Amino acid sequence: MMSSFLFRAMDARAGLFLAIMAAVIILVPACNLLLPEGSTFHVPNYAVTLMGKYLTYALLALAVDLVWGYCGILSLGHAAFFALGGYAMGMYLMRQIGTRGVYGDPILPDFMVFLNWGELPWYWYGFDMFWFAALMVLLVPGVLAFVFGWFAFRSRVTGVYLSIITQALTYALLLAFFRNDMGFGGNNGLTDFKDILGFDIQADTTRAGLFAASGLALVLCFLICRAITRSKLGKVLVAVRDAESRTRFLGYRVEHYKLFVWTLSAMMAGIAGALYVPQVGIINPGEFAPANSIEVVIWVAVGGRGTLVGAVLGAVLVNFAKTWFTAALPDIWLFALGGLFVVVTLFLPKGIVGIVSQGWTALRQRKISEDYEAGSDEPPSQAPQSPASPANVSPKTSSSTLPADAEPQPAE
Amino acid sequence: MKKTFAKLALAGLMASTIAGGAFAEDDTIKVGILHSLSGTMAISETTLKDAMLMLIEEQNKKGGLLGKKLEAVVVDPASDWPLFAEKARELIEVNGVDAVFGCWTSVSRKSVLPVFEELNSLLFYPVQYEGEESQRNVFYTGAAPNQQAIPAVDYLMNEEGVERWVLAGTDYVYPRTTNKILEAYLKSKGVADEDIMINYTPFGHSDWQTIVSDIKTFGSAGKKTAVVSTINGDANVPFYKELGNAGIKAEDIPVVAFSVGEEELAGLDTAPLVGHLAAWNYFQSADTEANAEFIDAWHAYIGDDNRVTNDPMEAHFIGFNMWVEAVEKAGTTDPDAVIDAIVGVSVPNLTGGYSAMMPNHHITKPVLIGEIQDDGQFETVWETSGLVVGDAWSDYLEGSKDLISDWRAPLSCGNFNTVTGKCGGSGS
Amino acid sequence: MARSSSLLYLDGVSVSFDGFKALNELSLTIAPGEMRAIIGPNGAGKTTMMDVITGKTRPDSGEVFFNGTVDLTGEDEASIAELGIGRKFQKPTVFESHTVWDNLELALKAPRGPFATLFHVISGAEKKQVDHLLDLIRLGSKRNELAANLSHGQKQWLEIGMLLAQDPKLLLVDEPAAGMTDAETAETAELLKDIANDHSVVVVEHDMVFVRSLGVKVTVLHEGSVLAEGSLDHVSANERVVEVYLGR
Amino acid sequence: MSLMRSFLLLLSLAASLLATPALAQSDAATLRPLINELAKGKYSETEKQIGALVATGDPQVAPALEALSDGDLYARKADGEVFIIKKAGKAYTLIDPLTMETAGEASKREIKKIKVNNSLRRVIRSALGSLTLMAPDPAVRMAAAEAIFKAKDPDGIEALDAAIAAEADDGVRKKMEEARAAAVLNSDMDEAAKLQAVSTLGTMGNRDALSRLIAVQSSSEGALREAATTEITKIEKSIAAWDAAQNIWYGLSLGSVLLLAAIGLAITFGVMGVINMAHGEMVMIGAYVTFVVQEFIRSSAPGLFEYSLFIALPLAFLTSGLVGVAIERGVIRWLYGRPLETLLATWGISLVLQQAVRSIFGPTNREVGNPDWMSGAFEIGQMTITYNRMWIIVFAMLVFAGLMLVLKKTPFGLYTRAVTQNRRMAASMGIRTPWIDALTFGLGSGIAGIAGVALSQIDNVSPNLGQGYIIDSFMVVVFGGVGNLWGTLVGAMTLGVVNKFLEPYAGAVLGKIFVLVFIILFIQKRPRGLFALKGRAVEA
Repeated sequence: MMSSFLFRAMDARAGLFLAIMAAVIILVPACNLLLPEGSTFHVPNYAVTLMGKYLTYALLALAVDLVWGYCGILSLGHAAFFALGGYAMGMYLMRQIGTRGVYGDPILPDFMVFLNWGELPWYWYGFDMFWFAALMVLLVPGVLAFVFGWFAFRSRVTGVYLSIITQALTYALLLAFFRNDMGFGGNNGLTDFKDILGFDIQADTTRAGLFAASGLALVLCFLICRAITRSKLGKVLVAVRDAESRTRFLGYRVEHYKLFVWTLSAMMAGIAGALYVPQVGIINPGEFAPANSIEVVIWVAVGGRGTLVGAVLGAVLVNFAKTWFTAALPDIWLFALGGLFVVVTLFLPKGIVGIVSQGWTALRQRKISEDYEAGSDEPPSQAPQSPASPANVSPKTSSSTLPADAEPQPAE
Repeated sequence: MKKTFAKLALAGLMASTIAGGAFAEDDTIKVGILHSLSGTMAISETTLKDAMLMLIEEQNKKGGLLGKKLEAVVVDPASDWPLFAEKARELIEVNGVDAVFGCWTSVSRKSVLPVFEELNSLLFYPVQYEGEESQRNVFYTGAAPNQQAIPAVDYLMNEEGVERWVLAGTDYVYPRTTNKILEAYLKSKGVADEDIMINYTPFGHSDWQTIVSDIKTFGSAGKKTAVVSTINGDANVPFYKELGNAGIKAEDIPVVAFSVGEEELAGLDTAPLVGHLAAWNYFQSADTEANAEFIDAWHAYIGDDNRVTNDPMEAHFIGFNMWVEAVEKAGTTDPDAVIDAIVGVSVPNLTGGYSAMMPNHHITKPVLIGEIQDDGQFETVWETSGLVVGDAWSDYLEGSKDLISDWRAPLSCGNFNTVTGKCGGSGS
Repeated sequence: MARSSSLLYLDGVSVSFDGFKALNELSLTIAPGEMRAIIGPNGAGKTTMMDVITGKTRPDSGEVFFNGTVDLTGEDEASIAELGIGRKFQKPTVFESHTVWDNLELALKAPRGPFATLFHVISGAEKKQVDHLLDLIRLGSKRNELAANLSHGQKQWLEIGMLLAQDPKLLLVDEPAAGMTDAETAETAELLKDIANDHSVVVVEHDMVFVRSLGVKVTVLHEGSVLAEGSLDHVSANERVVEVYLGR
Repeated sequence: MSLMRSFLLLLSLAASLLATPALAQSDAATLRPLINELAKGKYSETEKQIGALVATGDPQVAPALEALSDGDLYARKADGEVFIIKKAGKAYTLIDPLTMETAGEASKREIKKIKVNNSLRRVIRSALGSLTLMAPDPAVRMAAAEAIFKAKDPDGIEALDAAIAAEADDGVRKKMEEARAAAVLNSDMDEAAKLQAVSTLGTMGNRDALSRLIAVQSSSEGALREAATTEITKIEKSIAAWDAAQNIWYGLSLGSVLLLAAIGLAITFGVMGVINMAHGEMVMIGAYVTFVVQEFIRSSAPGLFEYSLFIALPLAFLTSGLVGVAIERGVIRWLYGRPLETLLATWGISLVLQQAVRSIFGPTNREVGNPDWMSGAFEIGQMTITYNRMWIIVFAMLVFAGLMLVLKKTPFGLYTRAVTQNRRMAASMGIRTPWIDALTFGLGSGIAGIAGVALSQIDNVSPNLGQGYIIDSFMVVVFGGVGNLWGTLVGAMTLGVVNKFLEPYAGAVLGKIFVLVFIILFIQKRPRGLFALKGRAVEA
C-alpha cells in the first residue's frame, strides 16, 4: 500500500522535476565549494544563500498551493506557520550561542540579559537540543493549524471569511511576537547565530549543506504533495474545492479532509521556515506580516495555482525578480513588481505553468488517455483543465449572481 | 515544462553571473547605500539615501578619494529585515563596495551585523540607538543612550523641576532599553516607583485617545509631570495631533522625544506643540557656518528649499567625512587598515565643534535639547558644555555596567569585562 | 403509517428563515421501496424539505426519522449520506474539473475517511462497477471527458449515476428532468423507474408529463405543508391544488 | 495670529486702565529700559526681568510679555532695543512693544530672537494672569483666572479678591474663586480659609481640582488633610463614572474611523465581491488630495483655509472615484468571475499607487493642517471631547447615511442592486451593466477618498497611510457580514468600543490581539459575520 502510495508520485513530469532538483542540489554546492573563485562556473556564496532562500520560499509556496490550489482554502496567513517554524529553529540556534553572546551568559540569550530577565522562560526549555527543536518545527505550526482548523472547518467557515480570519491569526501573532514581554526578542527577533549542529553557520560548507537540505526538503515535500494530490484523497480535495456541499452529500466529512491537508501544509510551511532562518540569519516578527502571506499567494498564482511545479516556479521567479529589481531599479522597482502582478493576472490567468503546459499537454493528452484505459490506475494528468488546474471552468455562474441570493464568494 | 526549468536555471545562472563579474577592478571606489526606499521605513530612510548621494557627489567635486572617483551603489532593502542582510551581502560580494552607509532600525542593523563580520566590511550606522553593542566592523555615528536620553532627563529634572515621569514608547528594543536605562537612572536619583509610568504601544499606533487621557490623569497627581517619548516615527504624528487637541500644553506636561526630528515635524502643524522638546545632537536651526553651508547644499541638491535636515543626516555627514579621512590616512580602502586608521579621526560636525571616533567605534557629540517652534524647527534651549563620548555599554544596566569596548590593539574587544578582565561579556 | 415501519418519517417539521415559514408543520412518510413524486409551485418548500432530510438545514421543530429509528435532525450531511440517503440537486452539481470516471469513483461506496482515501487503490470490482454505471447512464464514451464539458442532460445523468454509485437506500431527486429534451426526459423517467425497483426514491418535479410517466403516488406541497396526497389524477382533481397552481 | 491677540489685549488693557485708575502708572520712559533688559542674559536673568516688569503692575507691559511667550520678541543687534516682530515673508516689521507703533523694518541678520523656554512661558502666563484680571473681555478674564489657577501663586490673591468683587459674569467669577482657592491652598493663610478652599475645589470636581487636592493631602495634616481626602474620594468616584462614558466615546470615535476606512470596501468588496487590496490606497489618495488642496490654498488663498476640507471633499471623491473607475475599466472588468485574481491584480495596483505617490510627493509625511474648528477640545462633565474626533464621528455617520440613501433611493442605487443581484436579468432589462460596474466601483473608491480627507486630520499623510487601514477594513467588513452595510456600521462600532474597553486593562498591543482573537472566535460562531443572510439562498 505504502509503496503504491509513493509510486503514484512518480511519472515523467515528476521525474523531470526531480532530475532538475537533483542537479541543482548537487551542482550548486559543488560549484561553490570545489571550483576556484576565478572560474566561470564558480557559484559565489552570495548566490548559494540566495538560492537557498528561494528554495525555502518554494517550499512555502508548495504548502500554500496544496491547500489553496487543491482544496480551495485560501490562506492569507500561511506566513504565520512559516515564521513559527522559523522561531522554533531560531530558538535552537540562540541556545547554541551559549557563552559566545556579547554578555557571555551561558543560558540567557543577549536580549534577555539586557532587558533584565532573571531566568529562561519555561517555553525555552528543551530548545538546546536539536531533536526537540526539530520536533517543535513540526509540532508548533502543526498543532496551531490543527486547533485553528478544527474550529474553523467544523464551523464551516469558508471562502473569504476563512481567508480573513487566517489573516487575523497571523496579524495577532505578529502583534504578539512584537511584544518584548513575550520573550522572543520583540521586534529584533532572534539573530547573531553562531552554529548549527556544531557547524559554523557562516562557513561555506555549512551554507552549502543548508542549501542541499533545503533542496532535499523541497523534493521530499514535493513528492508527498504529489502522492497526495494524485491519490483518491487528492480527488476528494479537488471535489471539495469545486463543490464543497456536493462532496458532503456524497458522505465525505469535508472538515476532516480540510483539517488533514491544512495541518500537513502548516507543517511543511514550518519546515520551510526552519530552513530559512539559518540561511538568512534572522527571524523576527516581520515574517508574520499579513503582506508576506499575500505575497506567497501571489507567487503561487504567478507560477500556476493547482500545479505543484507552478508553485515552486512562481516562488523562485517572483523572488528572483524582486532581488533583481531592488538592486537594478531601487527607486521604482515597485512599479515593475506591481505591474508584473497585474500583467500576470490579466494575461496569464493560469500562471506560467498553465500557459506552458497547455500547449505541451495537448499533444500528450491522447497518449496518456490510452495508457490509462489500458489499465493503469493513474488518471490522465495535466489535461488542459485537469483536476490540477484551477476551477475556472464555470465561474461565471457563481459570481455573476452575487449577493441577495448568493453571497459573494470571492475567495473560492 | 522544460521551458520553465530552463528559466529556473537561467535565474540561477544570472544570479551567478552578476556575482561573477563583480570583482573586476574598477577605477572607482564604490560606496554602498543601504537604506529602505519602500515599505514602512522609506519615510525616514529615503532622505538619508539622498543625503549620502549628495555627500558623495560633493566629494567627487573635490576630486574624489585617493585619486579615484567615488561611485554610489544604491539598493532597496524595502523595510524587510532579512532583505537587509541579503542586500548587504550583495553590496559587498557582488558590487564590491568598500564601505556601506545604511540601516535605520535596530533590527536591520542586527540583521546585517553577521554579514559585515563575515565579509569584513564597514558599516556606518547613523541613527540614535539603544547601545549595548560594539562591533569591529560597525561605526555608530548616531547617539548612544548617554548622548541623548540621560542629558534630556537631567534637563527636565533640573530646569523644569519634573518629579513624575511617563516613559512612553513603541514596543521595540530601543525604547525598551532606553526606558530600562532611564528607569534605573531615575531611581538612582530618588524617583519613587509610583512616579514612573511606562507604556508601550505597537508600531504605527494611530489611536492615542486612551493613552493621552492616561497621561493627563497621571499628570494630575499634583506633581510636575513630563513625558519621555521613545515613540517611533510614524506613530508620532497622530500622537502629537491628539496631544495638541487634548490641550496638553508644553508648559503643563512637556514631552521630550528622542525620535522626533525636523523630518517628522514636517508632517505636522506644530503650532499647538510649541515648547515640547526633543533631544538630539544636531538641529537644523544650529547657527553655524558649516550648518548653513550644509543646508544650502542640501537644498540645492534636492531642489526644494522646504526640505529639512535632521540629526541622522548630520551623522552620515560626520561618518562619511571620517571614513574619507581614514581612507586618506591609511592610503587604502582596505577595511582592516581603515578600522585601524579611523579611531581618533576627528572631523568638524555641523554644530560648531569637532566629533572624534572613539576606540569603541562610537563618536563624541554635543547633546542639544530643543523646543519645538511653530515653524517646525527646534530652538536649542540647552546644550552640554562639552562633547559627550558615546558609551556602548550602559552603566545603568546590570548586565553591561562592567563592560567596555576598545577596538585598538592589543585589546581589540567589543565587550571587555573589567571585573573578570576577559573579553567576552560577563561569562567565564 | 407508523414511524417504525417507515423508511423516512417527517412529522410536524417547521423551518423559518427570517420570519418566512419555508416549512410549516410538514408531515410526510415514505415506505421502504416506495417511489414518491412531490410537486408544488415555487416556494412550496420542496427544496427546503430536501435540505432538512439531508441535514443541510436544521428544522426549528418537528421530527425526522430514517429507517424508523435514526433521528436525522442530529446528524450532518456526511453521516446522513453514509446512512444511505443520496441526493441529486436541482441544478446538476458534479465535480467539473474531474473526469466522468473520477466523479463516479468518488461517489462509489467505500470508506470515506481521509486516510482510507489517501492509501486507496482502486480494485477490480470497483472498476467493474464504475463501468457498469457508465453504461447505465450512457456516458461510457465520455469517461475521460471533464464533467465540465458535458451537456446539461449528461450532467443530470452523471449526477444520477453518482447517486447510484453511493448505493443509497433512499434517493432524493430534485427536478431530474429540468432542462432536458423530451426524449431525454422520457429516458430519465425510465431510468428512475429502473432504479425504483431496488431503491426508495423521492422525486421532486415540476413537469407534469414527467410525473405522470412515473405513475406513482404524488404529494402536493404548498406553503410548507402537504396540500394533497394520492395519485396524480386524484390530486389534479383537488380544487385547492388547481387553485394553487393557477395562482389565485 | 498672536499679534492680533496682542492688539486685542492692548485695546482691552487700555480700557481697563481707564476703569482702574488705582493701578500704578509708569511712563514709557521707565518701562522701555526694563523691556530692553529682557534681551540680556540667560533664562534665569530673563525670568528676573519678567518679575521686574510685572512688579510695575502696569498692564502696558503685557503685549511685550505676550510676544515674548510667543517667540515674537526680538532685540535689534545694533542698539539692543527690543521690538515685537511681525513676519511677512522675508521682511521683519518692527513694532514698538509699548506704543504698538511700527518702527521700521529689519532684515533677519539685524535682529536677534529673545529665547524663551517652557519655564519662562509658565512665568509669563501667570504674570499675564494677574495683569489681565480686569480686562473688559470676559474671555480674557477667564483665561487670566485659569492662568492663576495653574500658577497657584499666592501673590495673586489680592488681585483676585478685587476682581471677584468687580466681576459680573458668573462663570468667570466661579473660575476666579477656584483660582483663588488654589492660590490660598498654596499660601500660608489660616486653616479656616484653606478648608473653605478645599470645599471650593471639591465642588469644582475635575481633574485639575483633584490634582491640587492630592497635593494638599500629601502636604498637610489634621482637619485639612481629612477634608481633602473626603473631597478626593468624591471626585474620584465621579471621575470613574465619567471614565466609562469617556471610554465609550473613545470607542465610538475609533469605530467611526474604522467605519470610514471600511465603508468604501463594503461596496467594492461587500457588494461587488472584488477583493480590493488597493482600497487603502484610495484612502491615501483622498488624504493626498487634501494635502494638495491645502498647499494650493496656503499659497494662493490663505483665507480659505478654514474651508479647505470642504473643498477637498468633492475633489477627493472625484479623484479617488476616477482612479477607481480607471482600475475597474482597465483591470478588474476582465477579472469578474475570477475573484481571486482581483486580489492579485489589486495588490499589484496598490504597490504601483504607493510608489507613484512616493515618486510624486516624496516618501516623507506631508503636513495636512487642522482648521480651527477641527482643533481643540471641550468638556462635558469630566469627559474631554476633541473637536476633530467629534466631527469625524458626525462625518462618518453622514457618509453612511448618504451612502444608504444613494443605494436605496436613487435609480443608480437600484441599478447597482439589480446588477449585483442578477447581472443577466439586469442586462436584459436594458441596464448598461458595465457602466454600473464601473460607477459602483468608482463610488466605493470615491467614498474611500473622502474617508482619506477625514483620516488626514488624525493620521500621517504618507505613502503608507493605506496599508495601515487595509487589514482593519477587511476585518470590519467580514465581521459585520459581507454585503451588508448595516453590518459594517455595527461591526465597526463594536470593534471600536471593544478595543477601547480592553485597552486600559490589557494595553494597546494585547487589546488589539484580543480583538483579533475575538473576531476569529466570533466567525466560528457565525461563519458569515454579524449580519448574515439566512435561508436556502445561502449556498455554501
